Amino acid sequence: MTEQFEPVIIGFTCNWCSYRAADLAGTARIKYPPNIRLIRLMCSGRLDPTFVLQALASGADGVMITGCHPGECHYLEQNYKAMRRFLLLRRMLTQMGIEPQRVKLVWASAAEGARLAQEITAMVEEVRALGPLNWGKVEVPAFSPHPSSLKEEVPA
Amino acid sequence: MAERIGVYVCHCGSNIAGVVDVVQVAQWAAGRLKHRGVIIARDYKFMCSSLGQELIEQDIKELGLTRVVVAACSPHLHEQTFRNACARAGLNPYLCELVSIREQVSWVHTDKVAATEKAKAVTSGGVERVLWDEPLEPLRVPIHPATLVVGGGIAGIQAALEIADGGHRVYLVEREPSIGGHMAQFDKTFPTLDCAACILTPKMVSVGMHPNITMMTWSEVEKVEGYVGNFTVTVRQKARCVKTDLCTGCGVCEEKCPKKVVDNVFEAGLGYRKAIYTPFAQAVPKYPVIDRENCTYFQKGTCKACEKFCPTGAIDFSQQDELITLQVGNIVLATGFDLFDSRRIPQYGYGRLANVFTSLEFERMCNAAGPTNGNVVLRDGLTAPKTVGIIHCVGSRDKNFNNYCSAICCMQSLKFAHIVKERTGAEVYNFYIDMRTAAKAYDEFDQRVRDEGTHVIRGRAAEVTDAARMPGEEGKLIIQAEDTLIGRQRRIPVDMVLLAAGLEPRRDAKQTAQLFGLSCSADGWFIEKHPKLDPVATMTEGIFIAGCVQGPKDIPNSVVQGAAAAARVQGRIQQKEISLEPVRASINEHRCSGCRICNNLCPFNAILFHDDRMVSEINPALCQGCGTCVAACPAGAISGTVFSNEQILAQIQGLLMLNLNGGRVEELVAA
Amino acid sequence: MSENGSKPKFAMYWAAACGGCEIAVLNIHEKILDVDANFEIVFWPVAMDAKYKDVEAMPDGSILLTLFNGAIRNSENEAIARLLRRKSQILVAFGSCACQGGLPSLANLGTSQALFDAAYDGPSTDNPQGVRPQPQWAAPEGQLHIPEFYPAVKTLNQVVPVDYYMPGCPPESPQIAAVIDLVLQVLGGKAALPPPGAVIGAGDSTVCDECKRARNEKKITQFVRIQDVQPDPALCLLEQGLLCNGPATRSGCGALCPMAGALCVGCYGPAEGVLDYGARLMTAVASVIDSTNPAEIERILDGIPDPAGAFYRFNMGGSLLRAGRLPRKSKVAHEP
Amino acid sequence: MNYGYYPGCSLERNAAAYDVSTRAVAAHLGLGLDELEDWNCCGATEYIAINKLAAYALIGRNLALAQKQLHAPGNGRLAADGRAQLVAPCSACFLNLRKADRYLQDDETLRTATNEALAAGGLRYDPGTIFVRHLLDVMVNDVGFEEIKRRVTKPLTGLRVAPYYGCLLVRPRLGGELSNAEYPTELDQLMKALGAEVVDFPLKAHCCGGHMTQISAEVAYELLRRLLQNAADYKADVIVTLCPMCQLNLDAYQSRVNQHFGAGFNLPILYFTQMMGLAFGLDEKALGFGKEIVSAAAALAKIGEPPKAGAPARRRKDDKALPMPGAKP
Amino acid sequence: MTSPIHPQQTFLQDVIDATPGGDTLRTCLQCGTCGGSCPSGADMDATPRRLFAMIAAGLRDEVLQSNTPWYCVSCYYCMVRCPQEIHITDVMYSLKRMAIREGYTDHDAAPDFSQTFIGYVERYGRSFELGLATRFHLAHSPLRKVGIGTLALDMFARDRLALTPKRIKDMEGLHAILETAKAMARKAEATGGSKLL
Ligand SMILES: Cc1cc2nc3c(=O)[nH]c(=O)nc-3n(C[C@H](O)[C@H](O)[C@H](O)COP(=O)(O)OP(=O)(O)OC[C@H]3O[C@@H](n4cnc5c(N)ncnc54)[C@H](O)[C@@H]3O)c2cc1C
Ligand SMILES: Cc1cc2nc3c(=O)[nH]c(=O)nc-3n(C[C@H](O)[C@H](O)[C@H](O)COP(=O)(O)OP(=O)(O)OC[C@H]3O[C@@H](n4cnc5c(N)ncnc54)[C@H](O)[C@@H]3O)c2cc1C
Ligand code: SF4
Ligand code: SF4
Ligand code: SF4
Ligand code: SF4
Ligand code: SF4
Ligand code: SF4
Ligand code: SF4
Ligand code: SF4
Repeated sequence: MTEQFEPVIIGFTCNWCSYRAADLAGTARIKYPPNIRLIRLMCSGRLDPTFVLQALASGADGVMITGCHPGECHYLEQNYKAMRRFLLLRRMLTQMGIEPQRVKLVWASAAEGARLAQEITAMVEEVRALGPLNWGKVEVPAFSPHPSSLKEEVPA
Repeated sequence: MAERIGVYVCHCGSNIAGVVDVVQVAQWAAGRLKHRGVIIARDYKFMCSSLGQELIEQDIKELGLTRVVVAACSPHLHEQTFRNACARAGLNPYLCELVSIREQVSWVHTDKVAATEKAKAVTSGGVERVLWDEPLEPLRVPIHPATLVVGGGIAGIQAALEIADGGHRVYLVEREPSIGGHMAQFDKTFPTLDCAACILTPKMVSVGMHPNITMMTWSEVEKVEGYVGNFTVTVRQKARCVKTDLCTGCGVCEEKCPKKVVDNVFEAGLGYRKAIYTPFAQAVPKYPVIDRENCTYFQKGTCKACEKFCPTGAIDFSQQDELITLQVGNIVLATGFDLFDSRRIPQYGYGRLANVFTSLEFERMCNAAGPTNGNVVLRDGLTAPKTVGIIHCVGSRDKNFNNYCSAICCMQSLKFAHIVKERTGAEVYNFYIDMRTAAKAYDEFDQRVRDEGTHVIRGRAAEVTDAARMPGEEGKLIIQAEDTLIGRQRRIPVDMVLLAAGLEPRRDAKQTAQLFGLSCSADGWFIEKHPKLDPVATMTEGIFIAGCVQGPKDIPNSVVQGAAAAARVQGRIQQKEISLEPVRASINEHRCSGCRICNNLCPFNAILFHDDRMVSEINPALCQGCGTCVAACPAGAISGTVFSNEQILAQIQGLLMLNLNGGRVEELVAA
Repeated sequence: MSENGSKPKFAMYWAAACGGCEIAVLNIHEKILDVDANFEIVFWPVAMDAKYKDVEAMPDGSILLTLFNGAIRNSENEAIARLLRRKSQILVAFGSCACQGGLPSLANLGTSQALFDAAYDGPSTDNPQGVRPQPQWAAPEGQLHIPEFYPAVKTLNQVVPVDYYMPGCPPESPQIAAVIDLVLQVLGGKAALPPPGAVIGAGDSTVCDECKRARNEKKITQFVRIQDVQPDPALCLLEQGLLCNGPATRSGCGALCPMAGALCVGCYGPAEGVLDYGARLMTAVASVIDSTNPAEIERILDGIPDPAGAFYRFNMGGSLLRAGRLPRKSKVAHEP
Repeated sequence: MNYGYYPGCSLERNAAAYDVSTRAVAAHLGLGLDELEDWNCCGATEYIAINKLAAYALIGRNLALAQKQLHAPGNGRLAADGRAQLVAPCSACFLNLRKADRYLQDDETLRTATNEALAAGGLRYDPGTIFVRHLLDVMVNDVGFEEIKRRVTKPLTGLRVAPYYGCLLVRPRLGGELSNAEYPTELDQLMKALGAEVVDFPLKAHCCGGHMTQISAEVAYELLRRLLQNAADYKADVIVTLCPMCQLNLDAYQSRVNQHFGAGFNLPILYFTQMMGLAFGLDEKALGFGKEIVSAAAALAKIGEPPKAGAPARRRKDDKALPMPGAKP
Repeated sequence: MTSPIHPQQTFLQDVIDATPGGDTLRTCLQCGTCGGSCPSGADMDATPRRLFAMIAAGLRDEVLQSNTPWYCVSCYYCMVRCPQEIHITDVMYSLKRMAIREGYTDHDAAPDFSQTFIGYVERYGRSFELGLATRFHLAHSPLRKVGIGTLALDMFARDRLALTPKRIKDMEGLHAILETAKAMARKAEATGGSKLL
């Protein structure tokens, strides 16, 4: 085991801006910690809050949502919708005991590879400081078997 | 059906293999992801090479792969390559996923162990996702052969002529009474100093006479519906109050009209026109229009002098605006630029100090057909200046205004220096930050103007004032600046100041963008599909941009873009149909509750609501696949191809390696 | 299906719930006679006397149909759920609490400690000794046990596999009657059972589908509370800034609440295929907020003082974050 | 309307005329000015040149006192946005207070450190809680020209006024200054509202030399000469100012400028509040007249005189002149 | 003969750190708007623009010896006109502080004026014009005190010059605040926390 807690962060990126920013960070060999794993969406507007909940519920310690800067959306204005959802989601997550630092919204244009890398680095640090998503607090009930196992348990 | 997945891990020479243990990743995938359907996992030096692609093709054929995951570079680079390879081997190309372990792993991480672990996770994410990929076909859309060109400046003219010469119908919509745009206002054009009218007029005439061009001046686009290949455009033809079939263009009306108006458009505020007018002598078309806002008859109910004197009875005060509907397959936007408003920089005194002029005012002044017949004079209309200062970068390269370089104003200022010298023999001082003359024969022009004795001072003018401080300054305008090459302040008394105001997006650029469903950059210039490799296409299929609407540029580049846009349009028309990426959303009517949440979320108006059935529907040709509506539908009635819920949720789980736990999310969480 | 001529056996159980589900079943009028005529009721504590040990004594799988209502709040609920699962061929999660945790699962937003504090130390409680429930208690008469209180409310399928889900708080009587009809038809060989895991007794669109209120493109500039306004009786409530849960709630109830001028509260749970009810409702509502200015959006959002409560009222138990979850169907990659 | 009031050191003695006229005019207009208790010097432009942190702490003390006093429960001095408004008549004080508030907001290190220092005096300041405003801004934007016009009983007809803004009220642009950093017009409009004839003073926002009179007199005299010369060129009777430093430099050093350049400027320098009081018909003694070194008596005597020359000749019909930008036909 | 430049690498960073919003200094275009705008530009031995080039080149000595910051009258013209939105005036203040700290200024009157001014502020909590004028002028231009004297007389005559300084009530509190601030600054200097300097 490593002594240091290594968080896992799922990043949602927009195909036109932040995914390209990540490409650019790569091309420019800008370094950032390997704790983030990216998923490409067509737009930050595609971001369904369910994805965030699913990632957190599935073991991610943080989620970074990224998109074009306001006013620069490739699809004109969809990032504003992402922003609205994010602002409401953040309120809801706080009530659910999830620290707001674990879910971030970052605007990064295709040119901002360095900025994206910087944001990732900062977020990894922050989440590392918070420690693992505290499921103790969340009180997850015990596991329930998969419905496909019905066959075995229910006599014919 | 059992899926048979092939995983291919690329070394990219040492680009990936130098950091990620690619062999280990492939072995791991073959072993640990076997239960997810991975039947073969290979690593290879260069997956994108023809040998690498053949490897995949061979496996598809021989091992009967049903899905393919390539772990290599960014999908933006080679997604198409690997999809094509799959297609060649008979596998639907959309059953192939390319995940990035180069840009997102080996190039950005240094810890080899961690990078290898991440590469595994990324691959696992790809495998989970590919399981949910669906076989898709590109959408095919027929192309209507007619084209709409909006804006009759040099860029629009060029585009229209090229397309029309290719044998296709063009509708050219221009807001002003005549085509010509800014270029028609100039006297001479750099760097060769040809007369603008001499080179532009023949082109304008060609447009006017071209059998394939329907010219619609004094018109504006009101509505754009439909999508690439099949746009329905509504154009408002403003009432000219002149019957064009009767008017001979004799100009008597204009002469007799008693109402004089400052012409803020064509004469840039430096001259007058009448209430009935053609903006300039070579205007195309030649028919005048009545400017109702200023016409005495329309404002006060009496006058009608024009009607009285018109020899052909062409005046018709009762004309109304007309709405015309056009059917076109492609659109070229060439609406150009506006000049930066120099009043925004009060220290240069424009609008307060009479003898400070903007560049466009000066263009009109030195134009032989302009308000001063080409005489370079002060605001009094009589006195020739003995000293003239030209200030570069007005409103450009300045974070307080526009941060960009307007690209043409250095050359334009040098042109002014030349013209002033030529016409008046005055001493000329150009104040510049950097002399930007980077195009063919441009720097030579700079040298020529210096050779003619123009003084160039490297330093941005700090202010223009009429407050004399030293002897010799009384009654003059004083330009104060630091001559940065000697590091001293200088005050140059001049008679006339010319401001090289920058180029700005049209004041209504945002509305125009909205009308056509395009995006503007933060500055307001329309965004091209790719700044280097696709500068005239836009993200909206079927809509192209040319000229200054895309960013500041000179005439040669505007012409190049007009021609390039035309070439793109003609290619489309020739193909007769285009295929579009099948990234689309669709609504399951059965599930849709008609809640109308999604209805105003689509910026492309792709979602329509059927009142009768109370369900919403997506027009696949308008949908651009952003997925916003998919993410919003509370009933889960909307799904999207290529980025479906299942694909993304599965990828999340794959990235978190939950597939290794037999789907038992909670166990991992509890751990 | 019935074995050697005897009537198939029927059971119903009431776990952490209010009892409304039981009443709803009794409320199916003459249909209840069909139940009695066609089934042998072996276990239904609210209607007849029976002991757990009687059920334990039954052979496994001997009960044909069990309607289980209520969420799993304590160890007793879970034990009976397991017991009935073993004994039943068809186990139906009956009502919101069994399906999605129902109202009781809102408790999952806080800790057990906080719940006890509220219940045993609240302003309306007189408890001078500060007595708290103890799972075990040594009384002079001997050791006493009460069921163990779980830290979180679970849905039925979080403790045992469930065959069918029948949502509603309670499920609407006509829907119950229809389900009973279906089972009878299946028994008579005239119909087939729906696929396992299906939701029965409900529609597969959402409440808006059944709601007759007129609606327009949605643009919300403020949220209001229903007690503070006089809503337009014919217009979509959500459009009027009222947080109606209809868009995200499975249809089947006939849009009773919105048609009566009340807000849909979401008792029928998520629509088909939806992973997390609250997230879907929330994303829909957030999407149509009519502002692009963060400060303005925040101001509008201030109109929803308790988002988690508002979006998950009946569905917290089934949420991704605050309880167990319906495991996602995993795409089978290869045949085992 | 009620405001916190920070007079600043100058207004205590050297610019007493500004202080008394401000108080008189404010009382007349019903503006409540609630002087900050135990305020200290803002440090002018000097402290910041020696010790940054101490300078911010010095200014911070005033802001902290203002926060304490103006945010005290029930004093009713909060604006709609929850900030309390603190008015400073001196441009240097205004800028120091405004800038400190802004930079403390922007710079976390500085904010923390400043508050650490303030804590030693039992104080703390939360940037953004005090909205620092200049007196002219309040007059123009809160009271408004309409109200001011309504109050005028003795219009300043016939008096040619050069409105002089100086630097620190119009620049730098930290938000909330006057309309324009180069060519502001608020004071012009105010003087017009009082009935004065306002000259379009090109150097209206140029520098008076600030502390340069103390450091390099020659440099300072030249800056002052430019202003005086320009005002004289435009035939101004008085220069109206809104800053004690500007007033002092132009007034007290005018004779030295004359000496130095062999010039004969004789331009009285008055505060805009004095002009307001005059036009409102307030008692002249209560407005601090007579404290100016260059006497204003002769200039003020002109008030009420009919304008000398007739209207300027109309343009000839055949005028060749080109239209001025923005001109109507 | 001037010697070739030996750049002092950290100088630019030091100036940036000392200036609120100082980062922009790196982006100076050398356009000269500041130098052209400056009312005392003609009397400075380097225009602000030139000074910034010197800072970038690391000419610490020359910059800190320059009279430029001391001739800055805080008119902020440069700052509002600078196309790169550089906080020029604030840079001037930073340079003054650096010059004083690093002992570059004994030749100049300006720092002494600032010092004398704040001496009174620190002592009384308010400025004291008469004291300032006499002390400062006695020290720097005793010959001119006659001239200043007539000015002072004019002021006296109109009751515009106080004979005794005003003192604030909580002098103790102010003293504690300023001493704490100064102590922190000294500590920052010792430990190199230049953002506070
Ligand atoms: C003072 C000055 C001097 C210059 N000198 C030179 C030079 O010497 N050499 C050189 O190479 N370049 C020069 N340029 C640059 C040159 O002007 C541009 O490169 C060129 O005009 C760009 O052409 P355009 O067609 O893109 O735009 P424009 O010329 O602006 O034409 C756009 C047209 O679209 C119309 N329009 C706008 N909006 C709408 C709408 N919504 N609907 C319908 N129609 C609309 C306008 O009326 C106009 O006719 C100069 C620029 C300036 C400002
Ligand atoms: C060091 C450098 C860096 C640059 N960086 C950038 C940059 O970052 N961004 C940017 O936008 N631009 C950049 N440029 C400019 C860019 O390289 C050119 O704009 C671009 O390459 C021009 O493309 P081309 O097709 O006209 O010419 P070329 O790239 O020169 O291609 C001409 C082709 O024709 C072939 N050829 C030549 N003669 C014959 C013949 N007789 N028969 C058959 N084939 C022939 C040549 O072999 C060659 O393949 C850079 C240029 C240089 C020198
Ligand atoms: S919003 Fe997009 S998110 Fe949509 S295109 Fe823009 S960033 Fe990308
Ligand atoms: S409208 Fe009549 S007068 Fe005017 S140009 Fe046409 S024909 Fe001539
Ligand atoms: S009616 Fe109008 S356009 Fe015609 S002459 Fe009169 S003013 Fe001119
Ligand atoms: S082209 Fe020249 S004048 Fe125009 S903005 Fe660029 S540098 Fe300045
Ligand atoms: S996916 Fe985007 S573009 Fe397509 S219909 Fe939905 S909102 Fe419109
Ligand atoms: S949001 Fe979904 S349910 Fe509502 S109208 Fe749109 S598609 Fe139908
Ligand atoms: S004005 Fe700004 S950019 Fe220009 S030289 Fe001065 S500091 Fe540099
Ligand atoms: S603020 Fe200082 S440096 Fe800037 S222009 Fe004014 S005097 Fe010059």
